[in-house]
Formats: sequence, C-alpha cells, structure tokens
Amino acid sequence: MSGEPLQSADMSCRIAGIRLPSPLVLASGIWGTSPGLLERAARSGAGAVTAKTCTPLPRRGHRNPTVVDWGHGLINAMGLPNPGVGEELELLKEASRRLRPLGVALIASISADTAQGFAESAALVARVGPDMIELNVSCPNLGAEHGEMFAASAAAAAEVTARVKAVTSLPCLVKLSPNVHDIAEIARAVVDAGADGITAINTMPGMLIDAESGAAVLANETGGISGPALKPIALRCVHDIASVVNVPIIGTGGVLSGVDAIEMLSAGATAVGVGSAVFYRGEQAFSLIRDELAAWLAGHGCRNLDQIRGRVDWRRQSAVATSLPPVPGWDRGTSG
Amino acid sequence: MSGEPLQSADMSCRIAGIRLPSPLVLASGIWGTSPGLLERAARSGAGAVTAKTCTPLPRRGHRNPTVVDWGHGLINAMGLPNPGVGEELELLKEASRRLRPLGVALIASISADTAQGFAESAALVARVGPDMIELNVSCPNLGAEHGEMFAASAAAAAEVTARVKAVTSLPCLVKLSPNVHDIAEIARAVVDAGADGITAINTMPGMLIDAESGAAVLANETGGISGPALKPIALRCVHDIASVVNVPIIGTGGVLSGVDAIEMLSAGATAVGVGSAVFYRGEQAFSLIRDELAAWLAGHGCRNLDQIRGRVDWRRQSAVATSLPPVPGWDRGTSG
Amino acid sequence: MDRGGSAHQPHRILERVQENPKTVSLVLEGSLACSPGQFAMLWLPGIDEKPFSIAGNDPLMFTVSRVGTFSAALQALCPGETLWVRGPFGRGFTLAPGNTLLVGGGYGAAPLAFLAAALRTACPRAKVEAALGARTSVDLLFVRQFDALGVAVQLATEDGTRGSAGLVTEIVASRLATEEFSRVRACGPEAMLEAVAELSRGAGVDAELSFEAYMRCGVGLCGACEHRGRLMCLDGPVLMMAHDGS
Amino acid sequence: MDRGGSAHQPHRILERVQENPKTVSLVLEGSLACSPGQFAMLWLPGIDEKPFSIAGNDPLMFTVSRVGTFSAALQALCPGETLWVRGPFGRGFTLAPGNTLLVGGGYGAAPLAFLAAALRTACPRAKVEAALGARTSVDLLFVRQFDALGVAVQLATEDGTRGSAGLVTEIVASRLATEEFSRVRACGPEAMLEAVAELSRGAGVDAELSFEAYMRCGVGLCGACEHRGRLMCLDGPVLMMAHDGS
Ligand SMILES: Cc1cc2nc3c(=O)[nH]c(=O)nc-3n(C[C@H](O)[C@H](O)[C@H](O)COP(=O)(O)OP(=O)(O)OC[C@H]3O[C@@H](n4cnc5c(N)ncnc54)[C@H](O)[C@@H]3O)c2cc1C
Ligand SMILES: Cc1cc2nc3c(=O)[nH]c(=O)nc-3n(C[C@H](O)[C@H](O)[C@H](O)COP(=O)(O)OP(=O)(O)OC[C@H]3O[C@@H](n4cnc5c(N)ncnc54)[C@H](O)[C@@H]3O)c2cc1C
Ligand SMILES: Cc1cc2nc3c(=O)[nH]c(=O)nc-3n(C[C@H](O)[C@H](O)[C@H](O)COP(=O)(O)O)c2cc1C
Ligand SMILES: Cc1cc2nc3c(=O)[nH]c(=O)nc-3n(C[C@H](O)[C@H](O)[C@H](O)COP(=O)(O)O)c2cc1C
Ligand code: FES
Ligand code: FES
Repeated sequence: MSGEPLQSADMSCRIAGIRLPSPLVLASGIWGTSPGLLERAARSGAGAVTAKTCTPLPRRGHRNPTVVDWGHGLINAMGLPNPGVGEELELLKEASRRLRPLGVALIASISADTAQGFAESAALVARVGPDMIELNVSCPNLGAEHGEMFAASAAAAAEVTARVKAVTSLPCLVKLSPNVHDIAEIARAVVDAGADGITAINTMPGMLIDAESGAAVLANETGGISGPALKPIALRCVHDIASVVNVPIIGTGGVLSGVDAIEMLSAGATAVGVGSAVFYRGEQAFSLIRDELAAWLAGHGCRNLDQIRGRVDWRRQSAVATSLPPVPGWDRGTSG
Repeated sequence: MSGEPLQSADMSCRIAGIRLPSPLVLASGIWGTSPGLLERAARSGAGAVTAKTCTPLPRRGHRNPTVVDWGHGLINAMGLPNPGVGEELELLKEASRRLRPLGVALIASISADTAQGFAESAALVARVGPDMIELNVSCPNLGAEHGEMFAASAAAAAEVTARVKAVTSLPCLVKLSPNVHDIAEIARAVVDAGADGITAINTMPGMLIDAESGAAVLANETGGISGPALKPIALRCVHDIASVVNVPIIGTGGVLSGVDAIEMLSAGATAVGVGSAVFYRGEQAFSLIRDELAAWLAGHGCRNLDQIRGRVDWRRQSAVATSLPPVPGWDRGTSG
Repeated sequence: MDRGGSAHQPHRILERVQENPKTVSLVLEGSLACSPGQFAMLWLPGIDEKPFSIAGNDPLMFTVSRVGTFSAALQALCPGETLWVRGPFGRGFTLAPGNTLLVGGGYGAAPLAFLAAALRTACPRAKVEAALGARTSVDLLFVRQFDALGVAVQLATEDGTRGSAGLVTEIVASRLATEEFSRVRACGPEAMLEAVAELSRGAGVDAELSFEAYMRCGVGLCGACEHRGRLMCLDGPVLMMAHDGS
Repeated sequence: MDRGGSAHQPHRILERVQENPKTVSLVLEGSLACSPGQFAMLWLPGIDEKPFSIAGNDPLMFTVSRVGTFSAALQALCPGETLWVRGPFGRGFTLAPGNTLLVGGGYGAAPLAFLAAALRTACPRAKVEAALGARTSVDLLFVRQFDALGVAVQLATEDGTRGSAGLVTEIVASRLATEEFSRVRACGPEAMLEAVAELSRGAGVDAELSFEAYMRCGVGLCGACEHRGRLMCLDGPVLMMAHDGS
C-alpha cells in the first residue's frame, strides 16, 4: 500500500473487441446529454463514455424534485428526459467525431417500449458511429408499460437483445436491473440471445419521504437509488452474473474511488461504470478514480487489470495460482 | 418542530387485534436469542418483540465474519443459527411469562424448507403462548433449497401461509424480501392466503469485497443489507404493499430515529421494525426512538398514529381531508 | 468524500418582506454555510422545486420575483409556514481584494447585497460600489441595503423615474472608464450580462457573472443546465469571464 | 449518529514478538482510537474472524496465545504480512483515580499493561500495582512492561518456579487486606475472575472484570455472546462487579 509506484500498470481493457484506454466508463444519464460533456468525461479519464438513454420519441421527463442526495446515496426519477432518437443521432455523430482522436469509446444508449422499437432505434443509431450500443431495458421510472418489464423477464430481455442483434453488427451491451429475483438468470438469457456484454447495474427502486410534510420527496414518488448505498448490491449482482456468463461486464453502482473500482473488478467486472461519483467527488471524479486505481495497482505490483479481475473466485478455488503478489494470511489454509 | 410537547400522543397501535403499547417492534434476529434480551428490548421501549427465527432442526450458522458495518449500512450472513424449534419452545414460554406483565407482545419467528415444515413448527410454537407468529419466508442466507424460494414466488409464499393458518388460530405475519421484482404481488398472494399482517422487509442481498485481499468479506460471500442503506428500499416496499393490501404492515428497514419512524408510518406502516438501530444508537435505541417519535408527534399536534399512517397517499389524493395540522405550501395546488 | 446528505431541510418562514410589487424576500429560521453567488433548490411539496440565489445565509434568505406558477406559490407563503431548501450548490463569487463594481439587474441585486456584505468582512479595504438597473423606479431592489453597508450605489431606470435614464450598462461603462475598478461582479438578465462581459473585456478587468439556466438535478449530473459547454449548477452559476470569454 | 464504517481495516505487521513459548504479540502499523479493555475482531480472509483484546493502540498491538486453529494462524504471520482489524468494540475499563490493583492471568496481562499505561497518564497520582499469575514461570507475560511503567508486580506460579507458589488470587487476597486499594481491574480465566469478584466484594472495593465469550457479530446484535443476561460485546467485555454481582 505504501510502496511507491515502481512501474505503472497497463489500465486498458477490451469489451467486445473494442479497446478502452481506461476501465472507467461514464454511466448513462450522467453528463451524456451533449458531445461537449461526453468529451469532458473522456478527457478527464474515462475509457468509454455512454450517452444519455434516448427513446424513439422525445420525452420531457418528470417534474422536480428529480434527484436527491439522502445521505447514503442518491435517488433519482428523471423520467428519461431526452430529445428522441432523431436528435440523438446528431449528438452521437458529433460526439463520435470528438472522441475518435482521444481513443475513447462511445456507447449509445437506447430504450423503447417494444422490442421492435429497440431494433428500430438501434438501426438508426448504428449508422452514426458509436462503438457499442447499450440496451437500457432496466430504467425503473417509466411505469409498467415500458422499460422495467424487459429487464424483469428473461424472455423479454432476450427478445429485445435478439431483435437488436438482428439489425446491427455493432457490439451490444444489455443494462440490467437489480430489482429482479435472479439477475444471473436474466444475464444468461440475454447472452444466449447474443449480448456481447452486460452493464450491471441500473439503479435500485426506492422512495424518500419527507417527514415534515408527509410527502414523497421525488415528484414521481419512487426513484432509483445510486451511489454508496448501491455498491454492495452491485458487487453481488456483478459476481452473480460473472459466475454464469463469459462476456465482459461493466460493473456499475457506487464506485467512488480507486479502491471501489478494485472491488468491482475483483467481483468479476471487466470495466467499471462511474455515475454518481461525479456528485460525490466533483468534476474531477474520473481523474481522481483513475489515479487512485493506478496507484493501487502499482503499489501492489500489478501490471494489468487481468491480475485483479474475478479475484473473489480465484480465492475460493484457492489452488488456482495467481500472478498477484501473495496476500498474506489467506493462503495458509486451516492447518496453520 | 420547535413547539413544546403540549399533549403527549397515544403511541399504541393494533396488529391483528393485538395491542402494542408502542409501534416499535424488535426485528427478528436482533436480541431475540433469549428471554432476558427480549425483555430488555421490551423494557426499553418496544411495543412488541420478535424472537430469532427458529428452524425445525438446530443450525450452527455460517462461519465468521458474519456481520460487518460497511459505512452506509450493515451486511450480515449469520446463516440462521438457532437451537431448533424444540429448544425455542422453552425460550418462548419464558419470554411470554416475562412480557405479559409489561403488556408487550411476543412474536415467534419460524422458518423451514417446506410448507409442511412451517406448519409443523407453527403448531408447536402456537402452544407456548406467543401473541403472533412471523413466517420468515425471506431469509437470504440459506441457499436455494431453503428460505428465499418462498418469498420469491407468490404461489409458494401463499402456500406456506395457508398451511400455517390451517393449523393455528394465532395471527400470522409474513415477512417478505425486497429481492423480488414485485413485492406487492407477493403481499397480495399471502394476504389472500390468510396472512393477518406483513413484515416488510427482510435484508437486501449484497456482497462486500476486501480490496486488499480480493476476498469476499463475509464467510458466506453474500449477505443481507440492513440499516441506513436499506431505508429507501423499505419505504418503497411498504408503500407498494400498502397500496394493494389492507392488513397491518410492520415497516422494517433502516429505522434509526423518530423521524425515520414517522417516514415509515407515512409510507403506510402500522408499526415499525427496529433492528440495526441497536448497532447505530446503542442499547438505548428503543427508548431514544420512542422519545423522538413522541416529541415529534406532540410538536406537530398529533394525538395518535392514525394521523400519520399513510400520509403519502392522503397527499396524493389531496382532496381527502386530514386531521393533521395543514402542511404549509403543499395544499396550494398549482393555482398560486 | 462524505458530503453528508444534502436532502431538503424544512425551514420555517420568519419574515415575508414585500420588496416591491412583484418581489418578495423570505427570511427563514436557521442558517446555511455557503458563499454569495451559490444557489439552493427551493421545494414546495406537491408543487415544484426550482433554483434560487441565496440572498443571505444567516438567517437564510431568498428574494423571489413573481414570474409564473412556482414563484407565485413561494410569494404566497406566510410567516410560520415551511419552505424546503436543498443546497447550497454551485460555484459562487470569488472574494478577492481590489476595488469591485457590483452590477445588478432585477432580483440580481439580492445575491450582490449578500456579496457586498461578505466583501466588507473579507476585504475591508477594497472599495465596493454598486450599479443597479431596473425598468422603473419601484422595480429597484436593495438600494437601502447597499447604502447601509457603505456601498455607494448608482441607479439607472429605463423610464428615468429614478437615477439616470437608460440601461445600467451605461453606468458600468462610465465607472469602468475611471479605471478605479479591477473587478466586476454581475447578476441579472442575460442581455445585461453579455453587455457587462463586453465592457469588462474592453476595460481588462476581472469579471464574474452569474447566469441562470433550466435546472433539474442541481448537482452536476443530468446535463439539463448546460450553457455553452458548462454545467451552470456545477461550473456556475457564477462564471469567470477571463477564462471563458462568455 | 453516523459512526462511519467499522469494516475491517488491513494493517501491516511491523513486529512479531515471541512473548513465551505459546504467546506471540503482533505489533501493527497504524493506531486505533480506543480504551484499554476494548476488543477488536481480527480477520484472516478465508480462515476466520475472532475477538482479541487490544493490547496497545499506538501502535496497535495484540497478544495471542496458541489455543487452536485461528490463534495458530495468527501466530504464523510474519512482519510485512497483513492482519485485518474490525473494531474497536465493547466497553473497556474505567480510568478512575484511586489506588488500583491489576490482576492478570495468562494473556489477560496484555490489556492490563495497556490499562496501566493509560492510568499513568490519566491518573498519575494513583498507585497502580499488578498481580500476575500463570502455571509456570515461562508463561508469565509482560512483567518487564509493568516494571518499565513503574508498576510494582507480584507474581504467582502454580509450580512455584517464579514468585509465590500458588494462585494469583492468594496475592490478591493479601494485597486487598492491606486496604491500600479502592479498585481492582482483572482479566484472565473465568475461574480467576470469579475468585477476584468474591474477594473484591468481601473487601468492598470497586471491581471491573474482563470476560470472554463466544462472539459472532461483535456489535451487540446477534446475541451469541450472552453471558448471564449481558451481551459481552456490548455491555462487556469489561463488567462492573458492583452493579451485577458477577
Ligand atoms: C441559478 C439560478 C438562480 C436563480 N435565482 C433566482 C432568484 O434569486 N429569484 C428569483 O425570483 N428567481 C430566481 N431564479 C429563477 C427561478 O428559478 C424560476 O425560474 C423563476 O422563479 C420562474 O419560475 P416560475 O415557476 O415562477 O415561472 P415559470 O412557470 O417557469 O414561468 C412562467 C412563464 O413566465 C415566463 N418566464 C419564465 N422566466 C421568465 C423571465 N425570466 N422573464 C420573463 N418571462 C419569463 C415563461 O416563459 C413562462 O411562460 C434563478 C434561477 C437560476 C437558474
Ligand atoms: C473479548 C475477548 C477477548 C479475547 N482476547 C484474547 C487475547 O487477547 N488473546 C488471545 O489469545 N485470545 C483472546 N481471546 C480468545 C480468542 O478470541 C480465541 O477464542 C482463541 O484465540 C482461540 O481460538 P482458536 O481458533 O485458536 O481455538 P479454537 O479452535 O476455538 O479452540 C481449539 C480448541 O481449544 C479449546 N479451547 C478453546 N479455548 C480454550 C481455552 N480458553 N482454554 C483451553 N482450551 C480451549 C477448544 O475446546 C478447542 O477444542 C479473546 C476472546 C474474547 C471473547
Ligand atoms: C441522474 C441519473 C440519471 C440516470 N439516467 C440513466 C439513463 O438515462 N439510462 C441508464 O441506463 N441509466 C441511467 N442512470 C443509472 C446510471 O447509469 C447507473 O447505472 C447508476 O446510477 C448506478 O451507478 P452509480 O452508483 O455510479 O451512479 C442514471 C443515474 C442517475 C444518478
Ligand atoms: C444480524 C442480523 C440478524 C438477522 N436475523 C434475522 C432472522 O433470524 N430472521 C429474520 O426474519 N430477519 C433477520 N434479520 C433481518 C431483520 O429482522 C430486519 O428485517 C432487517 O435487518 C432490516 O431492518 P433494520 O434495517 O432495522 O436492521 C436479521 C438482521 C440482522 C442485522
Ligand atoms: S441541473 Fe445542472 S447538471 Fe443537472
Ligand atoms: S457477538 Fe455479542 S451480540 Fe453478537
């Protein structure tokens, strides 16, 4: 821990053949509303950036309050405000142009209320140059006719995936919700249907109530929890998913520091989503987390991220040799 | 807020005809392992106390670490250590004897791996004098052959409920898990099957990873999140359940203060479960929360808990008159 | 790293001051650690939540001009009622030594009065002057407050009912021409800010301008408040002109 | 209300001191704010997590006697390796003025040495004496540490190889008979504690005794450590005899 960075680690990783110079991925819905903001995240340390989810038609979203910091995390019910896929194409085109010279990958994010809607948006979006498409089947803020239903059902999520894969050759990530009984089952279904990766997780449904007035705080009443409170849920989901599928996972939820990122990689993630950290650590969130991660890796003599990924399971099958410096204590077994 | 307590409120509530002198209920698994500890909670302000869940046969539980404070909540994987229903009967008998003079209700908690096992334990337990039986169909720590499966399926949870109701006339509470897509659906099913009340919620599955070693922190790897991080999930679940059933709810999850209790009641709970607060606020947790609740009610001119219960929904249907002092601002509508 | 919760805090209204026919100041019980130029999100349950400049922090104060639904609801609040405050957020004005010209239009005078008081304490030797503009005499705000702080005030009204006839920017031009000022701090309508930016650039002085924008989250995440590449709730609402030329 | 996280913190081992054939002290990098008598949960990933008395807090130190699997794993750690610490937990000894007799059996001497040092600072005028017992000479612990603190030590070994032959409680009886002491602080095997409690009651002195129990959560929730109606991790491990007669 206190060792000086002797040698800096290679922080790059690959998702569906796309190289990310850093494992940090700007999560959808944060700063993803303009090419300028996407570029800002890229320049400050993200290895890939995800645009705000767009829907076939424009949406104004919910009334305020839409985002609140409740002390142990954030909760939001933006209601997917977005200009619709038509305008989104311009944003993606320009963002792609700006990101290419930086070597940072662009992920488009789409949502729709039918599998067909997903496929139509995917076909449009694929033409304007994103490196990947993320299928947001898990936004919890849209009522039963929309969104959530896909991530809650293995069959529905798989159908969306298959329909999209049929119209584009771009790598597809499917973004899953923690609000299901068995997230691994959903992950298996979408991977069987052709998903090239999984983004896990979206926010966890919750509610804040103001004691003084007796009112729900969010205008939408319920919203999605993100930030610190979400981290153990996200780690568990990523670990569950990594145990059953073999595609890369963008582990997302409550990553605020380099150590959080190490935990997420240890759970089995290939890359690490960063959203609420922008609130908790300010606009330098990406560079801070990237530098902490680099320092940790160097301080522990790691040369690349493969030496961290999935460590929890290496440890369980403790006969498996690792190239990590041995962690004192744990490999003594019970003979001591 | 700053008003002096002019008149103290009646803090009693009723669950399935049983009177609780205070709405605070000791949650199962905390202090519920002996008559002395149950009495201690009762004497310090609980209106009902729940014994630790017992299973048909004794269980040693998981290895340590079993409980960790991760900064925004606790996570535990005790693994339901308990002496088995046989020994539990002695505990309940003695606890019942000690609690009766205090007017505090005793809730037995049972779990089993078959509906039949639940019924058998319920029949035994019913004979030794608890006021209610809680069916813990939601413990997340027992692997797929046990526990969780019931709370995750409306049919399975309903079957457990019906089998137990068939063998005892004692009021039955069913304790639900947040780790389902639609907790309201499960609640409806168990109420249709005869449940007299709902305890919501049990812990939310999560995982901690130690960055330094790469190991899962809990010996069981995954565990259940409780405490502050759980509160918005619990409020949402209680509100969801209260919207579809008409039985009392013991709203449980992250209640650490009197204001938290007000929020839980506002979401629609009749009583308020208290578990992790014993860690966060020490052994006086019950008396602190009870006194804060009393002060809040008095300061807001409330005479009883009915004036708080379900306020979130009164507000939505804002034409409904309430006996609460009008909350400034919100009843102005949009006319300005 | 732990900011603690910044969720809405209920504040009882102590005083409701009718500043002019369309402007009301709400003085609240309690205080808020913040700097002049920062804003807070004001919430009325069941109605809406919108950003307002902090017009004083101890006691906490907001100055609200009546525009539409929400500002009307705020103005209808009475002492004893409750207002919910989430914040403070954003970047405020720098408190730096050097003679400073404050330029306010409409309710923009409110955060400037807060700034003037803070400058008096932080940089007691700096000369601070204010130039305030409005359409007509009754619209002028906080003139007495500046006076009380010993801040010389120059006024402009479009109809000439008080101070010089015309725009406040004419006063700014003449005051900057004296070369007595090294700093300009402005808050008001966007057109005024543009003109002040231009004049400050010409005079080579350091200018900080407080902009408005449509805000949702208020905390730098959602992108709703983007204005020329900046998030006004995170990078602003006060922008340093020197660096970005806006 | 926010205690912050008390999750396991990794500490590098600076020094491994073989105190006697079956006892090792581990001196760790870093410190821990705590009071003598409190304990921490020590974790070795993949092995186990158990409670240990804090034997010093700056640097952090634990003294481990070899009993079974886990204590053996702890003793096998070398300088440079890592030990994970969760805590501090429980109620420690009261630091109160008045002449104090410390009574230690086996590794119970470790927290008492920490207590002696703390008493030296908190109550410099109190006379502090220690009575330590063990089966045989080599089992005695921390005699030098007490000496270095200026604490007079009386020793007892069952086989008479050092100090008086017999039990430490015989020393306690004779020291209390002098009526020089108003307080007793003890840590050691339960049988010793029972005897010390009895003697203290007889002498009418205030006694605090540190008990052991089987611990799971360590934070007062699970009930695993209940001992005569008390949760030893929350109400203990140090119990005041005066109040509960144990
Ligand atoms: C950082 C920041 C600080 C702010 N500080 C203050 C403050 O200190 N005091 C204050 O009163 N407000 C302030 N505002 C503005 C405030 O947030 C609201 O936008 C304002 O109160 C109008 O809301 P409303 O609901 O009353 O009107 P809306 O319902 O939003 O508007 C009603 C109608 O008025 C029109 N309208 C809206 N704004 C204007 C305008 N500026 N001029 C003319 N017509 C308009 C709209 O087109 C609409 O048709 C600030 C805004 C920001 C971003
Ligand atoms: C508050 C508290 C403070 C403690 N402080 C310390 C401390 O400072 N230093 C320290 O070394 N330990 C301390 N302990 C004890 C420690 O937690 C472990 O219980 C001890 O190290 C034994 O664990 P183990 O896994 O090595 O042995 P186990 O595997 O638990 O025991 C192995 C075998 O030894 C037997 N055994 C267990 N304990 C004893 C015993 N006391 N005497 C004889 N046989 C026994 C058991 O029956 C078992 O068969 C403390 C305990 C508590 C509750
Ligand atoms: C304000 C806000 C808006 C969000 N909008 C979207 C969105 O449009 N699409 C999406 O897939 N996820 C959205 N999310 C979820 C995030 O992408 C991410 O999955 C979640 O916040 C957990 O990560 P975090 O803890 O790092 O924030 C949003 C989150 C926040 C806080
Ligand atoms: C250490 C611990 C043990 C628990 N054991 C049980 C149990 O045996 N049966 C049960 O139904 N719930 C058990 N729970 C869950 C609690 O009863 C409660 O539902 C949960 O902790 C949320 O409430 P809280 O945030 O107030 O702790 C346990 C919780 C903790 C922290
Ligand atoms: S309001 Fe500024 S980013 Fe959301
Ligand atoms: S170990 Fe003491 S209550 Fe759990």
